[in-house]
Amino acid sequence: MPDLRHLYQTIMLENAQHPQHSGILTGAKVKKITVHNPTCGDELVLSGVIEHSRLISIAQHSEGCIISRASASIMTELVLENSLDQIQVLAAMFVSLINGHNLANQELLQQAMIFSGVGQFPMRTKCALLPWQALVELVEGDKQ
Amino acid sequence: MPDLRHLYQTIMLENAQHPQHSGILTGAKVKKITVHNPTCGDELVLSGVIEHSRLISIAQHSEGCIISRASASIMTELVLENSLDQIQVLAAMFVSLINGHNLANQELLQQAMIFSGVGQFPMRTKCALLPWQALVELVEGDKQ
Amino acid sequence: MNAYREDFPFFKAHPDIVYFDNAATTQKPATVIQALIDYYSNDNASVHRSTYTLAQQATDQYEQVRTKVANFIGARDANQILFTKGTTEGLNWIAQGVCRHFLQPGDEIVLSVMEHHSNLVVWQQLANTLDLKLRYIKLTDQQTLDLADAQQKITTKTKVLAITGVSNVLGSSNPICKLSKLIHAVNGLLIVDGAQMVPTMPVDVSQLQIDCLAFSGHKLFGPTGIGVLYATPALLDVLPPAEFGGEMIDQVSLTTTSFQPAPYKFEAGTQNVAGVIGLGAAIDYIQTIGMDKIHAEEQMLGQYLAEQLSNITNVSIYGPADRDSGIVAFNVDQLHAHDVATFLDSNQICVRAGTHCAQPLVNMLEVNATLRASLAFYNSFEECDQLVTAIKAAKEFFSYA
Amino acid sequence: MNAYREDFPFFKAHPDIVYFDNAATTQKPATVIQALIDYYSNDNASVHRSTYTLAQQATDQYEQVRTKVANFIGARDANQILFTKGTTEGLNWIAQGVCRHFLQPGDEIVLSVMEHHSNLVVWQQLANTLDLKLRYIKLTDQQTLDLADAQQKITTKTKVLAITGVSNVLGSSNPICKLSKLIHAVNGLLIVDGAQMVPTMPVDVSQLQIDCLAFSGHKLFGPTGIGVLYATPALLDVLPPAEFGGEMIDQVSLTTTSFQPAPYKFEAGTQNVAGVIGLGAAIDYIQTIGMDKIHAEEQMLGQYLAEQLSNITNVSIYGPADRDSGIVAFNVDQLHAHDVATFLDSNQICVRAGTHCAQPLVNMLEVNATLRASLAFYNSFEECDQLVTAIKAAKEFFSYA
Ligand SMILES: Cc1ncc(COP(=O)(O)O)c(C=O)c1O
Ligand SMILES: Cc1ncc(COP(=O)(O)O)c(C=O)c1O
Repeated sequence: MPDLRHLYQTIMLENAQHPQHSGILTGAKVKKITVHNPTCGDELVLSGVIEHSRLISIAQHSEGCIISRASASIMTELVLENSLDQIQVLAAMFVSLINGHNLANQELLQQAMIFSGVGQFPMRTKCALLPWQALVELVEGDKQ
Repeated sequence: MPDLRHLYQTIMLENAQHPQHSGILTGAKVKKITVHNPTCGDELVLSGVIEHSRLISIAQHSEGCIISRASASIMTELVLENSLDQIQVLAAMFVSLINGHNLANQELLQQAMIFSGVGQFPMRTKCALLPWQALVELVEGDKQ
Repeated sequence: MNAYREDFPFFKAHPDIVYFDNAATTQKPATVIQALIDYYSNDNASVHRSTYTLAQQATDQYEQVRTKVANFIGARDANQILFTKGTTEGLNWIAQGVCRHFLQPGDEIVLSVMEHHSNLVVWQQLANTLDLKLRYIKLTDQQTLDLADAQQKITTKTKVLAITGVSNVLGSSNPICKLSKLIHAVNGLLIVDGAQMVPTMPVDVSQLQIDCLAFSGHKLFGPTGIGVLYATPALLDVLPPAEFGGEMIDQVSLTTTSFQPAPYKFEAGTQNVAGVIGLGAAIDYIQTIGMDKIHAEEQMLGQYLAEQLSNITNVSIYGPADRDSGIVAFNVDQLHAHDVATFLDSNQICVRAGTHCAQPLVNMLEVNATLRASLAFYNSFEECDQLVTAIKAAKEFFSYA
Repeated sequence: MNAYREDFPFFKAHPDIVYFDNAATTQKPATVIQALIDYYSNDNASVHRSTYTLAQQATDQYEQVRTKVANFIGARDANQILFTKGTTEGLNWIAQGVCRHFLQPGDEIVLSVMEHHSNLVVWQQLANTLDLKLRYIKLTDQQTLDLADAQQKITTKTKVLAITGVSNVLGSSNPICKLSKLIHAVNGLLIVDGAQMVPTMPVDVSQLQIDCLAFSGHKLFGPTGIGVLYATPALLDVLPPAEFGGEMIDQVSLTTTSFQPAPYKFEAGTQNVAGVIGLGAAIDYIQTIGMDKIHAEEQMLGQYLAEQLSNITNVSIYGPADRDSGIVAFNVDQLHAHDVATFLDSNQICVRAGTHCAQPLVNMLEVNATLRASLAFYNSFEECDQLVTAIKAAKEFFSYA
């Protein structure tokens, strides 16, 4: 079994403890997606506002493990103000990262690179991916 | 595997080839029972007339293997003119015989004793028992 | 170390693993594995259908296990034992059969809030389709079944009480004898989910007057893919088969079919013969120990573990204070069950984290998930201590953030 | 002797047995038995539900077999592969699902008269309950499927054609490709009973445009208690699960439930994990030989046996003259199949006698029962000769009366 310190890096623990963009947005323009992980009972509510194909506002409310909470926190910070096209690229890159592939432009993922160790814990990959799954659902309707 | 000559004795083969009491009785007083063996598709029609708790007439029509045909033939000859009480005793004895038990008054079974070898061929016991199963059904309604 | 461990090849292959996931599935003694090898190497032939000697021997072996199972659970007659794929299939068959053939719209079915999804979802689906009413027996403050509530919920409208013998989360056993009296007083059926009960304590269906009992081989130290459904002759006679196919048939024409009597009418198609043989070997094995002994060992282990865990600060334990099995669910405050489970895994300790296929119960405990250590008689006090040490280390590890 | 025989422990245990009952169940190569031993001795853990490493490895092994099965039958996606108890269960699930959710009273289902009870009784029962109409494709004088009759019976009213790929009595294969065009031309579903076809010839569901295919592991040199149901995504998306329980669930409350997507929504409760692993090993084994080779060998053996038997006076052979599998049904005039089978058994030859779970077909052949020798690639010409010699001896023995 790989070293746990490689999985649970300090930035991850910090983000889980002090999540960024925490909460649920309200308002007429807000889109809201709820996803969950049936094996562990975790739930995540992602809310955002999209205007002119750009994510102009986002918040996440995450009840889950360190990995999923940290992933939600880091993701929201990373994707805010991005265009929907950019978001889809990032989401695809993140999935590749978790699946253990080498990434060409890994700097684009910024802090989300700390999840590179999760692939070695296959039972936990769902946790890291859950917020991104919600994000893809959130932006999907608004892309042609 | 035990010797087949012990199973297929000459009397059995003769009875299968030239069955006694062959046919189907007709008439108002006739009771008719049809039984079959689902694994092999065999069918037996037993018809009889019971009066004053006595089997006064019987016939069998058997489509089946040597063992079941011979059993039907020998059974009908044995039980004709017997009282229903006697028939139930004989049926119980025959079941014991097939199950490999030692019988006290085995002479009562007369020729049916040739089925003593069938117990060593468990997959064939149903064949020998089929006519007796029909007989028990036939007499059951008439006994209090 | 526990001497029984020697009997299990899995523990030879993994001498250092602490296997605490026995409520999910148990390990298999060498005799069970050997029975499978022997069956496939020597005896494999078509059961019931063919007439040659080998097939007869396979059929005899198969039917002998039916008798063995009947004796094991105190059934009067081997023909009351049906072989299934597992608890889930058995409960589905009986729920479908009973709801579709005995119940009328408005009839009530009583369950408990601690049911596993296998004894909940099927009733829920049928209740919705057939307009039946589900009522749930609550828990007491001590997280035991609330018998006063049971008395309230079981009324003359109640046709079925379907309840687990032992909760796979709380680890507690339900008072089947008392419940049997309650439900039979209103002429209802008692259906028991024995998935966790049968492997941990002696069960006598005749004495407890259980109408149906379902359990799984793989949780009883036997093979996967085999289970048992026990039912009373009254039910088996009238319930129609759940599946149709070979072997269950009496006669078929292009337009009509008649069926064999139970148990055969329920066993459509070729059965899991090796699974049945392996289940027989599992029952032989546990009977060399004795269910009383197994129950005593597992109770003791469960009690010890619960006490040791409760001595750790900020650990919450679920279920009643008196343990009746080796199942202990718990949580570490502030830590998510999955993170702790990953930490334990890195220490070679296998426990389960999540909702344990009992989402309503876990929600009622007001958590998203719990950890669950489930011990079998082959586990040991030393292993409990290892878990306790590892939990303390986990607290340290994660607080270090 | 056939060199493949070496791979099968059963034949080491019984060097003199002529095993000609492969259509009922096949023997298992050592690699399949070893896969079971390895699984239970090293890898046994809860699949899908637990998060520790061992459970992950068991889950991976289990899911890899799904992919292996998909590749083996030419399915586009592993998620189209559901694990079942066997052919019978697969056909029951699909028949129940399709009839209850797609069909209207008056709709027609076309079967053939050569169907095994597993692909007949369930349709018959549903047709009676739901007021559907069953139509049967006849045989030609050569005892092959009557394609002209098929063209007549398959009309715009036909919603389903459910037919066996290879008859378990006649040994002939049906022209699935042509039938696929016929039924799809009227927008009906093609459901194929692959119990005998998949073990004897290459099958590509995508190329043949089969909508559903069911088969059994135990007839494919794999373990008992495991089978496969393949179906198109269109069907799997809309069909409801046949059973409810653990693992298939997305979310459950006391009153509602949502399900996982296919294949999981159909796999309720703990599955036959060891059975799946063993099935994977069986597919690995037969792929080292190749299905084309297996088909050629079995065709050749069937052809040889049929010719040798037909040279005996007073032996009737059923099925078409060109054999397409190792299955040869026959009778000896004046002798009952069961008596001959007992005689053969005393000569260590295992054949089946009876109606082979195909009573309508056997009645159509105007006999009560037949003998059936069913050969696999591990059988040999010498064994065929042994059977021929024994049949001659049987005639002698019984005529001696
Ligand atoms: C053509 C055919 N269909 C279906 C079945 C049923 O298979 P199983 O008994 O494995 O479910 C069989 C074998 O018995 C068969 O030969
Ligand atoms: C209480 C209870 N009921 C039912 C089941 C379902 O058993 P299986 O998955 O073997 O069908 C389980 C185990 O998962 C259980 O713990």
